[in-house]
Amino acid sequence: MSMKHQTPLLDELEKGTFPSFVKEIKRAAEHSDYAQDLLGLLELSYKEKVTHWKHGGIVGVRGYGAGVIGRYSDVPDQFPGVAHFHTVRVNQPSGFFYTTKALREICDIWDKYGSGLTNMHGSTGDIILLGTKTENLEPAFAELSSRGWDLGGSGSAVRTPSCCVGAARCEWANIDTMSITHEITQHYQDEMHRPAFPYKFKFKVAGCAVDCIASIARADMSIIGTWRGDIQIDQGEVKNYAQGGMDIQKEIVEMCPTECISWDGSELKINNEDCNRCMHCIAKMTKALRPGPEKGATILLGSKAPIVTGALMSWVIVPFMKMEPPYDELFDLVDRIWEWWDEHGKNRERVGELIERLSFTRFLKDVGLDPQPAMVKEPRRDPFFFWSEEDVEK
Amino acid sequence: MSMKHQTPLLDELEKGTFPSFVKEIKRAAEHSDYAQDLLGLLELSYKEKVTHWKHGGIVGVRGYGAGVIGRYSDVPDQFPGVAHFHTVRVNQPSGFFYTTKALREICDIWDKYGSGLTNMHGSTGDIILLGTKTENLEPAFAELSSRGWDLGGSGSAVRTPSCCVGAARCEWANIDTMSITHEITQHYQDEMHRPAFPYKFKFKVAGCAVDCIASIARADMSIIGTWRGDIQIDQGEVKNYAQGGMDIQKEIVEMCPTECISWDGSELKINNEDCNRCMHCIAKMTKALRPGPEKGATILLGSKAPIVTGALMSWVIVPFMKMEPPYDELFDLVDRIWEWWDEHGKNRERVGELIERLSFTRFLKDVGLDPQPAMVKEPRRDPFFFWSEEDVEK
Amino acid sequence: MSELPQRQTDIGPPHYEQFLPPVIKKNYGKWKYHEQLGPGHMVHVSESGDKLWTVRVASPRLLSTDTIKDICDIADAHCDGYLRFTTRHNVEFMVDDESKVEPLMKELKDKGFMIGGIGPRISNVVHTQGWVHCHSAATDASGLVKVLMDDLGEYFTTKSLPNRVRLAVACCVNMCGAVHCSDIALVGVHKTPPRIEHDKVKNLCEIPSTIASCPTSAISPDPQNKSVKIKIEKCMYCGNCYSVCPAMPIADPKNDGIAIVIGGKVSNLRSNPKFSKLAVPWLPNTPPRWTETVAAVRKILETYEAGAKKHERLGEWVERIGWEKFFKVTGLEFTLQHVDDFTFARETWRMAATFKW
Amino acid sequence: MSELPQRQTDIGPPHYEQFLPPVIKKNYGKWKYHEQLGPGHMVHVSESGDKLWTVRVASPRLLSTDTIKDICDIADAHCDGYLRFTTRHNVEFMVDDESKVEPLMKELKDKGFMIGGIGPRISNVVHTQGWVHCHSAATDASGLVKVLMDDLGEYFTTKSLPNRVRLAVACCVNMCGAVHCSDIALVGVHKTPPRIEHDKVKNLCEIPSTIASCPTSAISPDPQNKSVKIKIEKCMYCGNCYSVCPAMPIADPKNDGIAIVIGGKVSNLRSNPKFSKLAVPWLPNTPPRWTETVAAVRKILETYEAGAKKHERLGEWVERIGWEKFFKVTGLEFTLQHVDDFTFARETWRMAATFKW
Ligand code: SRM
Ligand code: SRM
Ligand code: SRM
Ligand code: SRM
Ligand code: SF4
Ligand code: SF4
Ligand code: SF4
Ligand code: SF4
Ligand code: SF4
Ligand code: SF4
Ligand code: SF4
Ligand code: SF4
Repeated sequence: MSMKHQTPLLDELEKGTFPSFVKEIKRAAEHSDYAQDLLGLLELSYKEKVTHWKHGGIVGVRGYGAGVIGRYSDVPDQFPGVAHFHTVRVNQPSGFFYTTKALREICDIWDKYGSGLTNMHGSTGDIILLGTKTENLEPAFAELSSRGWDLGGSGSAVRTPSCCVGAARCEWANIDTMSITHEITQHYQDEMHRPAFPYKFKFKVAGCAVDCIASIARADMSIIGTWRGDIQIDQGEVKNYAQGGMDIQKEIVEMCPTECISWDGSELKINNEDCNRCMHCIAKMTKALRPGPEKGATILLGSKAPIVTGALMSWVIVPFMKMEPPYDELFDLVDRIWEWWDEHGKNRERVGELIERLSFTRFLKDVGLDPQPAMVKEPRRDPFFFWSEEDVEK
Repeated sequence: MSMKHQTPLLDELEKGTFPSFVKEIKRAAEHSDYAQDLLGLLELSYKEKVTHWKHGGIVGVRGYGAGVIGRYSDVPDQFPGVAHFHTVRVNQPSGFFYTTKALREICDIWDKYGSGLTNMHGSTGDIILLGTKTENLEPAFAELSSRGWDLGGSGSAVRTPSCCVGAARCEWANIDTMSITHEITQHYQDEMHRPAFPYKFKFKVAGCAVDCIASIARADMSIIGTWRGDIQIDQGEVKNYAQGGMDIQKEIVEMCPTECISWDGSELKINNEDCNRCMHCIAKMTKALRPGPEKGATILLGSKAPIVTGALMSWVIVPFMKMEPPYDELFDLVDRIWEWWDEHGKNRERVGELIERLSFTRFLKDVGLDPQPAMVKEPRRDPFFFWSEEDVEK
Repeated sequence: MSELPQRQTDIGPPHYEQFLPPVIKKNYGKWKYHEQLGPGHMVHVSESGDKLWTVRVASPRLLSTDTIKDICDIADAHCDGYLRFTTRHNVEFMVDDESKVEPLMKELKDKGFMIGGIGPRISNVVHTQGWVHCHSAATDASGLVKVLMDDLGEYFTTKSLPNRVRLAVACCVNMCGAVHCSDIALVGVHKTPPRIEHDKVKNLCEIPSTIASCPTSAISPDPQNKSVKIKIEKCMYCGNCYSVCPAMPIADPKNDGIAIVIGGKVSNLRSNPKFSKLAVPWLPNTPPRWTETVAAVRKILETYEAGAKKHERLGEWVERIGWEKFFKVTGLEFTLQHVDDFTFARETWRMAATFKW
Repeated sequence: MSELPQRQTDIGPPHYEQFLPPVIKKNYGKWKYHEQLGPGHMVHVSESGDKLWTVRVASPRLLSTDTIKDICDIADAHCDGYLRFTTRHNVEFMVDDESKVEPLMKELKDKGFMIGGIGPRISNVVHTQGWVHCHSAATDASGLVKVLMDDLGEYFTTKSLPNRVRLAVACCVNMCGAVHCSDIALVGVHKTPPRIEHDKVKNLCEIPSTIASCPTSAISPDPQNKSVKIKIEKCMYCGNCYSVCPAMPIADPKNDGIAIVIGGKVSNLRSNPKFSKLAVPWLPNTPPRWTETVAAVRKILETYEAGAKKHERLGEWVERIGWEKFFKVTGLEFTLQHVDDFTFARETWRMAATFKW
């Protein structure tokens, strides 16, 4: 197919060394009307410096309230191929591993029912199938689901959980991120597909405090692997690093945030009581140092983007939880949190915002978590605090 | 005089090594009825664990709205000597220096017209003459003022400015704290004696960032001396410190917050461009290091105690101001700030709280101060900000 | 369309196990250490002695099925039909024998793939939909990523930096990317308030939730018009009202632009995770190649590269030298917009007499 | 009372110059360095070669005119009739010749004055009125100072610490002392809400400002009683309503108590000035000797003394080891009250995966 629209501005983005998304759209346009008109519409945006999409309407597949982002152009007459241009969010497998067979199958379905364009992956983690019309949603879903694929989350629902590669290819994974993510996803299928929350709820799971999935910034619940017990040291390997040119004093000792490492040129010592498990020394000397023996996760709550009162990062609500299937302790906690959020949350209020509004102490009390210093960077400043009936002498 | 009241609890506080305030009251009680009944009333408080003072009424000296804290007992029948027990705040001389002659004069006046009890000094800085009755206020004031003393501030007024000892006895004073304090006090006599502000306004002046007057915590305007230019080093004296047993690496180099000092055992080097003038190195090696040549002050605004929305420390509003008599630039700035506070402040709203409510950017714009990075620890996080008409293309 | 297969619901994603290369399945949870072998390849070594080589290539994330199939061809030829994507949208090819690495890398190079992104360098840019798919976009995302990475490509393929520098792009302040905790991030911003289309508000918008959507309480009811009104001097153009009420469009081609925020991180290494902070409040929105924005990012990056200690993240460097120094060494202007006046502003004021000249 | 002299107004305080000892007047602004000679005396040396010796003694601050006159006697005998007070209420005697130091110190000791407070030790306690003069006091101030300093006196007169430890006492949360930025401070707190005396509210209180005084918006109008009402679960017993409206007494002998806040500082040395943070939310109010409170302060102080590096202030030590460790090493209990739920609470939550076990 030759290109339907002139795209002098977009063509500028075929130049340069980084792979070009314009080339991708043009490749799809070879066989897709959607892609042809997407080029035209996008060129118009580049020219006018304004989006040409309208607010999405409610579209989806039967029985689900989530998984499809409705999208309509505001210039449908000019670009009928993208008059509808809905996105289908397909729940990725944990860890983003694929066989080529599986990927090809998805591609074939999308060539047949959609634009032939994707995002691998969306920021939340889904396989984003980019652009189709309303009537294709059901058949596309039938083809996908019959081959074992399901939709991810959207709207006021559990959003598609995602995780770092973890135990599959990383020596630092303290928890089985892929298993946990899979089990959470399976456990909350209903909550993912049928939005019934005050707002969205995201899970992200990282195997350690390196947080390669950015869970602390982007998940209402961030599950981050950690350990108790002493960092394991292989002194021989430490020496190898030193001989290999690493300046252990500068790069390790002086960069340890808790000043708990010492190195006398032949032995590396760690005062584990003072270690806060930041992962710096381990990451820099992976052959020599390994996380301690007792594995589990720190559970953090609340992160989100800035709207409405400012960005939040998740903060500690459970310092240490064992993480073994069937993960009942986790699910039980999540259920208690949701119940509380459900009861008190306003429309479009994330759980972190609710806690900000009602107070962390109230949350801890209501959800039944014991206050611990690990939950705060520092205690309150101003001596204004509440007491309960039982604290008061009558 | 023998003691009128039994004070078994207070007597416990005559024991121990630290000078006893109970002994002081008892000494005064030798010749003062106020002090006699104060002992009784205080013993009652110690017994009942509750204060026996009522909210003060409006009492004062003619023509002034400030300088006297009215105080009445809630058990006047039991302790008639302290039925009235008003405090007179006498404005201390800058730096708290006295001649014995002057002090004796004040003591004599207070023996005559008051309880014979004082606080040397109040937290704000005043000489506190503790306790007299309403009818003694005028005569006490006549005696004091005729001898060159005036009252300090109270209520919604300028409060008695105070300062560290500064140039009088300190090698680090970058500004003449005592002169500045005296001139501010004289300049704003009317604003101090006749409350007309939304709330109190305090000045405190420190000669350097050591801040021996705690200005950054306790003054609506904190004036803190500082310098531009290089710290002056006497390398010989540095060596003397080293020889005297100072571990320069540990105590100085590693404690410099900006990591701008180095020491090779014979020469101390400071990268002055990176120095933030924290005063640590100078304070610890006063013979070897001296502040740089160009002297002035950083002006900070806003500190106060926690009521209502939480404690504030003052923050930078003018990074550097020359400080030479007649201090016109300072007075001009203060006038602009007060005008703005006066226009926008609510009743009982400190200037720091007002800025918190209306925003620092609004304050800067309205008062005519240019934004500078020195005013903030860090720029804003969330990209939510305002533009003016002139920034926008029509 | 022919016969459709039987749809299923609530089955969730396929189990990941079926997608794991055999060497991974065997050594799952047994990895001992890894070594970085180059800007785009590394090896992981298992307790069992097994090894896994990974080669990483850049992806524009917006992929045609054709390109995905090309990728699959390579994985079929070299990796027994397995591959993965990273959390930053790169593609990873994995092999279980050292001899397979060179041929794999050769084919990838020959086919024009950009190998790199591992270790202390720039990896792919986390980003969002932009004009490709979102009604809310103040700028495009894919285009910005492209021009940024065209300029900074050498930091992906070869050059190293003191530490990783994570870039992100979000097309509006909803920030679907990881902008708020990135080393350097771009975000599309507005500079003018929404326009209220009173006739449409009635039908399209729920008034109470529209009012509640405004972070600054700038919106109030306008009963006369059965609509809302905006107190213009309170509006800081976040567009959240437009998210909730389509009758309040805020896009303004002349004044929409790009803000740069910097110094964020999510890892816990050394220092705690950090929010990004404002470096440049507004640059003009200049597709297709946004030269002003690209230049500003490069300037910040190079100043970091020159000034930071080994292992120091960008935000760690800035905090060490201080923000006042950051503005000095980068030459970026400090404006009224940099001074926080949002919810937690107070915590950003300099409550200390210490700063650098 | 006899003839009164002519009153004057708005003359301000006397000029300080007339109160300066000649050696100070001569060397004003010319001091070069100082040396600490002991826990309570030091010498300042001028560019001119002149020297000034200072001897510092403790004062209870609440002084009778008799004691002031005693002090004057000493200053007359040794210091040519000059003396000063410090910003922390100590008394300083100054002499211009080394030979005068010993006799001065001897007389001070003989008369029972406590010499000390200079350098890295505990100096006097900044404090407030308490039951001696204030209607707002939840506890006494002078008494607490006395029992604290009786216990810790050796840190004033002899023993040194890693750095200065600034103590403060405030009898209510108005915090007229420097409590909010002190190394260790006590503050009188309430634990029960105010009681509203409806009949008095009418006459004594302005309703709108009473309502506005409440930090948590717990107070609302009660039109029926021409008074106000309090939403009890919102009240955190700050007593600010009582400051504004005398008809809302909050004192409660059974439940008023003492909170300990720690780790604040005002100096800029090394680290920025810091707010104090809550260490102990409540200890019983037990005059006359408040043994629980004294014991808790000593515990905190001794743990600091044992753990801090030289020159480290208490707050710097706590921040280095981390608050979780602080609670561990002191054995103090961490309670719900420690978790901030006031205005800027969010900034105190642990937004990181790093903490110590
Ligand atoms: C597709 C995706 C961006 C992408 O290109 O990757 C996306 C796209 C949209 N996001 Fe998002 N968000 C996407 C990940 C995120 C993330 C990142 C994450 O999940 O890790 C965030 C930040 C974290 C967070 O949740 O706060 C994010 C924060 C938002 C927000 C702000 C929410 C807030 O509470 O502050 C909105 C606004 C809203 O919900 O109305 C939003 C709203 C939207 C909407 C639905 C627009 C809207 O206002 O209705 C966008 C649809 C665009 C379209 O037409 O396709 N999106 N959104 C991401 C989802 C793909 C996937 O399922 O994998
Ligand atoms: C593949 C991936 C996980 C995945 O499930 O996909 C991954 C994999 C590894 N990361 Fe990561 N990280 C991955 C995203 C991240 C993220 C998340 C993000 O960028 O959104 C972060 C947090 C960034 C941040 O803090 O803002 C991240 C911060 C790190 C760090 C910490 C760097 C630091 O000092 O702050 C290390 C440790 C190191 O290398 O010293 C690390 C180390 C590693 C190691 C060495 C772990 C291991 O032993 O296998 C892996 C090597 C690859 C490499 O050097 O890139 N990885 N890594 C992700 C690759 C993304 C990409 O394509 O570039
Ligand atoms: C006399 C006095 C000033 C005055 O005008 O009265 C004063 C005088 C000196 N101070 Fe101070 N400071 C005085 C209150 C303060 C205060 C204010 C306060 O406590 O409310 C502070 C701030 C405390 C804080 O940060 O919370 C203060 C923090 C310092 C420091 C900083 C210590 C630190 O490392 O944080 C030094 C420097 C040093 O010694 O290294 C210092 C050093 C000094 C020097 C050495 C300055 C000099 O060269 O003369 C003086 C020696 C006396 C000494 O060692 O106590 N002075 N000093 C005050 C004595 C009060 C008292 O009776 O104890
Ligand atoms: C006498 C003194 C305490 C002392 O024993 O030294 C004092 C005593 C009172 N202060 Fe204060 N304040 C005194 C210094 C302070 C300071 C410290 C300072 O000025 O350096 C502060 C903290 C800094 C600040 O200004 O925020 C302070 C913060 C307060 C507050 C809280 C104000 C706020 O905005 O948060 C109040 C409450 C009020 O204004 O209603 C207050 C109110 C009071 C009142 C008037 C009680 C009241 O609610 O009406 C007290 C009268 C007690 C009495 O009967 O004598 N006092 N007050 C201090 C003044 C002596 C002097 O003039 O030298
Ligand atoms: S988060 Fe930790 S476990 Fe997961 S991939 Fe990164 S380094 Fe490995
Ligand atoms: S993990 Fe972090 S805190 Fe612990 S020893 Fe290593 S560098 Fe130090
Ligand atoms: S604040 Fe500075 S100038 Fe003033 S007394 Fe303290 S050290 Fe000296
Ligand atoms: S004054 Fe402070 S910042 Fe400057 S060199 Fe000395 S210790 Fe370093
Ligand atoms: S960042 Fe804004 S414009 Fe971009 S995809 Fe998300 S909601 Fe849409
Ligand atoms: S753009 Fe944002 S600030 Fe402006 S009116 Fe809309 S919601 Fe309020
Ligand atoms: S702290 Fe409270 S009780 Fe004590 S003097 Fe100040 S206002 Fe009165
Ligand atoms: S005590 Fe404080 S919180 Fe309670 S009602 Fe009064 S002002 Fe409000």
